[in-house]
Amino acid sequence: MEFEYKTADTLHSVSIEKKEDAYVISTGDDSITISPRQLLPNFMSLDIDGKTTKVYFARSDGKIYVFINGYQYELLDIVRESQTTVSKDHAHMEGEAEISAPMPGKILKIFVKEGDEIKVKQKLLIVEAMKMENSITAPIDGTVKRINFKEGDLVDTGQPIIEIE
Amino acid sequence: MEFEYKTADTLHSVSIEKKEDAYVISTGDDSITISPRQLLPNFMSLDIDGKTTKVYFARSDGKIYVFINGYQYELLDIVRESQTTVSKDHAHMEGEAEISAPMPGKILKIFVKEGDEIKVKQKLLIVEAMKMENSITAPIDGTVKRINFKEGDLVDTGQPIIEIE
Amino acid sequence: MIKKVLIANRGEIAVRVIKACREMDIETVAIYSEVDSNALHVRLADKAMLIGPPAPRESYLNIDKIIDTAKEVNADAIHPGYGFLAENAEFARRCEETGINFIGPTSEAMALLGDKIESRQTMIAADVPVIPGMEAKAVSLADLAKEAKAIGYPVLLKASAGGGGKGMRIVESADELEGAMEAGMREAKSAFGDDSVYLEKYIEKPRHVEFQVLADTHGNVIHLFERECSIQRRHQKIIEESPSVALDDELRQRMGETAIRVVKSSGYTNAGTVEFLLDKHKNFYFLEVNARLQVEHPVTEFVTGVDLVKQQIKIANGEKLELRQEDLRQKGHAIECRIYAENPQNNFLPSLGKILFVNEPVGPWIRNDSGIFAGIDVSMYYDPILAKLIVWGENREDARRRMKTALEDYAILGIKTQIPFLKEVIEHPEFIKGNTMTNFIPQHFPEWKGDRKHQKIALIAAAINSYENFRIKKTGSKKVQVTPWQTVGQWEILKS
Amino acid sequence: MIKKVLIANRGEIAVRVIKACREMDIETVAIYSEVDSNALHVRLADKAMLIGPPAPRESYLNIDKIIDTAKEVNADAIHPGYGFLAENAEFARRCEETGINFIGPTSEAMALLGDKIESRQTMIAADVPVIPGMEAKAVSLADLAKEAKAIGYPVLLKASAGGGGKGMRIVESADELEGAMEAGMREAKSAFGDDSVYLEKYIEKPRHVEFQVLADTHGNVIHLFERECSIQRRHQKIIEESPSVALDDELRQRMGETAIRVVKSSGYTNAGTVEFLLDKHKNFYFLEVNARLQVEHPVTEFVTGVDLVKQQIKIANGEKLELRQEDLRQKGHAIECRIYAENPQNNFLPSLGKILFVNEPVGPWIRNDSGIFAGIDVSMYYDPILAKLIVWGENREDARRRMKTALEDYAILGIKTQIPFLKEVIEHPEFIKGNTMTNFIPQHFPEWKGDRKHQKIALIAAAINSYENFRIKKTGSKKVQVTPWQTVGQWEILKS
Repeated sequence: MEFEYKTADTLHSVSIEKKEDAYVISTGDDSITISPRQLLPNFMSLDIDGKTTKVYFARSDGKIYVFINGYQYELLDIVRESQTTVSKDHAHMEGEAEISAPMPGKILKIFVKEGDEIKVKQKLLIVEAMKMENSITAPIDGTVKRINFKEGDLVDTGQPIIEIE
Repeated sequence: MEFEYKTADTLHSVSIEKKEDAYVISTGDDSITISPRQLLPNFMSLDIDGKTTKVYFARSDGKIYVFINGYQYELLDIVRESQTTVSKDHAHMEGEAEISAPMPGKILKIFVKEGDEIKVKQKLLIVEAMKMENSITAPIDGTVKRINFKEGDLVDTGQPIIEIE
Repeated sequence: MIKKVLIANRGEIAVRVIKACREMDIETVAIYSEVDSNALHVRLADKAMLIGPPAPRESYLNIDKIIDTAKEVNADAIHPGYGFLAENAEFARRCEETGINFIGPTSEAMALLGDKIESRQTMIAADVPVIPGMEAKAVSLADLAKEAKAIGYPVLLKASAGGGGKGMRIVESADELEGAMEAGMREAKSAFGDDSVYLEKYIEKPRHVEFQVLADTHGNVIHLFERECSIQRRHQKIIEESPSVALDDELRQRMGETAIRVVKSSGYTNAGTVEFLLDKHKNFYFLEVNARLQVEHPVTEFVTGVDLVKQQIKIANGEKLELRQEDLRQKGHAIECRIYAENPQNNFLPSLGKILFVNEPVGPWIRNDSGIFAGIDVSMYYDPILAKLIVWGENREDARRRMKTALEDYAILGIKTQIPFLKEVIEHPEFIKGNTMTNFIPQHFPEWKGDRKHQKIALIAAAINSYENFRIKKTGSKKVQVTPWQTVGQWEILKS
Repeated sequence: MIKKVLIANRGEIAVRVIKACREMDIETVAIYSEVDSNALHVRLADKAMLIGPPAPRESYLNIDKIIDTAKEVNADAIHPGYGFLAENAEFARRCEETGINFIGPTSEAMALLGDKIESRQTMIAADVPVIPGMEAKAVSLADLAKEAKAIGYPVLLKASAGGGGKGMRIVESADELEGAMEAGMREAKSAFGDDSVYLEKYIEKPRHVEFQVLADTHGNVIHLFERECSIQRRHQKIIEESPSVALDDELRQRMGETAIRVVKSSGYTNAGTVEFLLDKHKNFYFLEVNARLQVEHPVTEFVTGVDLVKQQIKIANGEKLELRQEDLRQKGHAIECRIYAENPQNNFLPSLGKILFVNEPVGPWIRNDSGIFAGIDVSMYYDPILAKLIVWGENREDARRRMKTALEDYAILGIKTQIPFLKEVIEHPEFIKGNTMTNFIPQHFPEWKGDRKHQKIALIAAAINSYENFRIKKTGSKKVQVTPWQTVGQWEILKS
C-alpha cells in the first residue's frame, strides 16, 4: 500500500506491506522491516537499528500529529481516490453532504451558487491551506443548498463551507 | 425517557426529559431540573442544591462506571426493547451476528446447537452474571454457525459465545 | 477569615489557586468568558460564573463585571493570579472600596511600584542600587538626548507604565534616539494607555536575578531567596531556576537584604518579587517589583517547601508570618520551563486549535502546573501559556537531566508547542555550564527553526497508523456485535 | 560502572526504576510476561524482553530465564524492585556467580536476614532489643507450648521464612495453640516453601515504625529517619507516613542508631529497612530487615530529598556515600496511600478487568507512582497494586488535607479500587489525631462495606449520559461529512 504525506513544503511517499506481525516499510531509497513493540491508540514503540523510539500520535481532519522524544511533526495525509470509494458510496446512499474545513484556510474561488444542480466530481471551489491549493469536487449528485462563505474569506477548522442536498 | 439501572441488587428507574438546556430528572419521589456546567466525554459537573459535584464516568459493555468525590458506583444499564430497534434493523440488513459476553458470567443453559435454523427472538441461552439471570434471544434470523461454550462454562468479557450467519 | 475566593483569572494559575484554596477548605468561584466554558479552571472550582464575551476587556479585564460578580456570589476575597488585573491598582482600589479582600498588595503600594520612575526615586532614597538613568519623566526629545549623553550610550528606552519588554528599545547612538522614542511611545500607548518613556544605562549581558518576598500586614518581611530568569525570548522569561549559579552566600544575603529594604520602603504587603539585573562584575541593580504572584513561583516553592499561594491567603487574612528568615533554607535545585502554544517553525507565533492528546510527564520531583487537557481548544484571545513544567533535583545537573526526560515525555498533539526548543536550550553546553545571560537565546539560537531528525520515524509511524486505519475501515464493520446484557430486557433477580 | 540495567519486575516499581536509570543515562531492559505486553514498564524501557507465560513462576519468578535474558541483552546489573525475587537469596547468589551486579545486598546478608530466627540471634548479640520469644526453631507442639508458657499468652505464631503476615496467628490461650500451629505451618509451606514457625510475645496495639537505611560497600551506614506504617489491612500496609507522630528527637535518634547497629552487625549493604514495633510505653523491638527497596520508599524521598533508587545504583557501583548523617533533615511531612484494584463492597477481593478511564490527581507536592493507564487490563496473576499516591505538606495536617483532595480527584473507572476506603481512613478523627496503632482498621472499620451517599447523583449522571447517547444514535449519522483535504487528490504546491 502506498501513502503520501506532506510536511511543510515537501511531499513524502511511503510504501508499506504487512508480513505476519511485521511491516515492511520503504520511505524512499531504503526499506526496513519493523514490528511495533506496542501499538496502542495514541502510542507505538518502534525498534529501529537496535534503538527503541517511543512515538505518540493522533489523527484529526486529515492531519497526523506525531511526537518523538520532545520533537513534534505534523503530516498532511494525502489520501488517494482508491481509498475513499467506500465513504463516497456511503455519501451517495444518504444523498446529503457537507463540505467543511478541516484546518484554517482561505477560499480562493467558488464555482457554484446556491440552488445549482451539481454532479459528482464537478469542481466546486478552490481552497488554499498549508501553502497548497486544493480543488474540491462534489462528492455526490445534488443541489447546492447553502454556501456559507465568499471568495477571499478565511475559514476555520470545522466550519461548513457548502451544504449539498 | 425512562432508564433503568441496577446497583448491587437494587433496580432504579430514572425518568429524564430535556427542556432547552436543562434536564428534568426524576429518580423516584422527587424531581430536579439541572443543566450540567460541563458535559465532556468522561466528565460532567452538576449543580445540585447549590452544591457543585464533579462526576467522572465511563460506559462499557452495558455498565456505567461513575466516580464522585472519591466514591465509585457501578450501574448496570438495563436497556428497553424500544431503544434497540435501530441496531436490530441494522443487524437484519447485514445478516450476521455474534453474541458475546460483556462481563464475566456463567452459562446456565443453551437451547440451540450448531447448524440450527433460528428466528428472531428465539431463545438461545441463559447466562448468569451479577447475580441475575439473563435470557438471550436471537437478534436476527439465521443459522447457528458456531457455539464456543457449553453449559456450566464461565465466560469472560468480550468472548464470543454464539455466532449466527 | 476568607471563606470564599473569586479567582479573577483563567488557565493554569486559576487552577493552581483553586487547589490551594480547596486544601484550606475555602470555597472557590471561577469566572470564565464564553470561549472558556469547558476550561479546566471552570471544572475545578466550586462555582463558575460566565463573565462575558471572549475579548479580555469584556471579560477577564472587566472590572465592573468582576466586582459585581464577586458581590453576587458573596465572595469575600479576590485572587487576581498574574496578568490581566493582577497589577491594576484601580482594580485593587475598587476591591478595597467594596470591602472585598484583594489578595495582593494595597492599591497604594501597587500604584507607587507601578510607576517605574516614582518607584525608582523611592529606591534611591532607600539606598537601593538602581541602574544609572533618568530621575524624571521625559517631556521631549531634547530631554532624552541630554539624559542619554549624561548616562552614556548604549542606553535603554523603557515604558514608564510597562513591563514584559513592551515599548523597550536599545539605543546604540544619538542618531537612533528619535526613531526609538517615537516607536517606544507608540507601543507604550497601545499596551498600557500611557506613553511616558524613560532612559537608563544599558547593561550588557546581565543575568536576571529576582528575589521572592513575603510581607505581612504587621511589618514582618522575609525573602525566600532568588530565582534566575535569564533565559528569555523577546524579553519573555521561558526558563527559570533557583538557586542562581551566579550567587554565593555573601551576595545572596546582600541581595536578599536589599530586597527586604525595597519592600519596606514601599509599604508593600503580601507576596511580591524584587527584580534585579546582575552584571558580570556581580554588581546588582534594582529593576522593579512585580506586585503579584509570579509565573515562576513554583521553583521557589520547590526549593523552600513554602506554599506561596497559601501564604498569600494567610497574609490577606491579616495573619502574622510564621516563617522566620533564619529557618528558611534553599534545598537542592529547581528548574521551570514554560510551555507555550507556539510554533517554533513559524517564528514562535501562537499555534491555535484543538488539543487532541496530552501525555503529561510524571514522576518523582516532577510538577506540572497545567491548564489544558485533551479536547480543549486553544483560542486566540489569551496568552498562549499552556502549562509550566517544574522539576527538582538534588543539584542543578540532577534537575536538568530530569527536565530533559520530562520534556521528552511531554507529548501535546494537535497544536505546536516550543517543547523542542526548550529541550535544545537545556541541552546546550553553555546552559549546562550555567552561562546564562539574558542574551542567551539571541546569541545561541539566533535563527532556530526546529529540527527534523526524527522525521523519518514520524513517516514510518504515520504509515503504520494509516495502514491499520485502512484495514479497520475495510473489514471492521462487517459483523454486528450484539451484547445480550445491553439489548435484551428479560432480567430476573436471583436470590443470593 | 553500571551501563545497562535489567529490571526484574513489573508495574509501578519497574516504572520508578526505569525513570531513575534514564535520568542517570543508564539503559534499561524491561522483562514482561505474555499478559503484560502492553504494560507501562514495557513502554518506557529502552528494550523489552518477553520472559514467559503469565504465571509468576514461569516469568517474573523464573530465575534461570531472567539470568539468561540478562546475559542475552548484555545487562551488567539487575534491579529486583520489591516482591517477586527481590528478597530471594538464591537469585542474588546466581547474579553474583554470573557476574551480574545485583542492585541490593549480598546473597549472604540476605540469607542471614531472611531467616527470622537466625537474624534474631544476631540482633540479640548486637544488643538490639527484640520481642521476647523463641531463640530456636520449633520442632514439635510440645516445644511451642513450653515456649508460649515461658513468654506468657497472648503470643504470636510466625513463619520463620515469611513476611507480609502470611502464616501469622495470634494465640490467646494454650488450647488454641495446636490449631494455630497447624494452620500457620500449612500457610508458611505454601507461601514460602518452608514450614518452620516460631513464637514471640504478642504486643498489643503497637505502632509499626521502620527506619530507612543506606549502607555502602565501604562500611558507611546512614539512616534516613523513620516511616510509620501502622495503618494495615490484614497485615498489609496501606497508608505510610514520615515522620511518625509517636517519635520525639531523642527516641528518633536512639532508634536510628539501633537501626544502624542492625545493619552493621549483619553486613548489610545497599538500601534496606529496619522494622520495629513501638509499644505504648515507647519501648521499641526489632522486627526484621526488609532487604530491598520498600513500597513506601517515596515518603522518605519526599521528606529527605534523597532519591533512594539512585543511591541504590551508586552503592551497587561501589561508590562511597556522599550523604552524611549530620546533613540529613526531615522536612515537612509526607503521606502515601497505596491504590489497589480491590472491591471494598466485596470483602476487598481483587477487582479485575479493563481500566476505561483514569484521572490522575496532579498539583504541587503531589506525586503519583503509577503503573496503569486507560486501556490496560488488570489481570489476576499479580499483586493488585495499581499505583501509589504520595503527598508532601509543611506539616501533617497540611499533607493530610492534600491527600484528601488528591484521593477525591483520583478517578479510576472500569474496575474497583479501595480509594473510598482510604479517603474515609484519612478523614477519621483518630487518624487526624495521630492515634494510629496497627489495630486501627479492625478497631475503627470492622465491617466497612462502602458508602452510597452520592448514589443518587450517580443515577442522575447516568441518565444524562444515557439520554445523550440515545440522542446521538438517533440523529448523529444522517449527514455525511466530506473533508476536502482528505478525499480529493488534486494538490498543487504553491510558491511561497
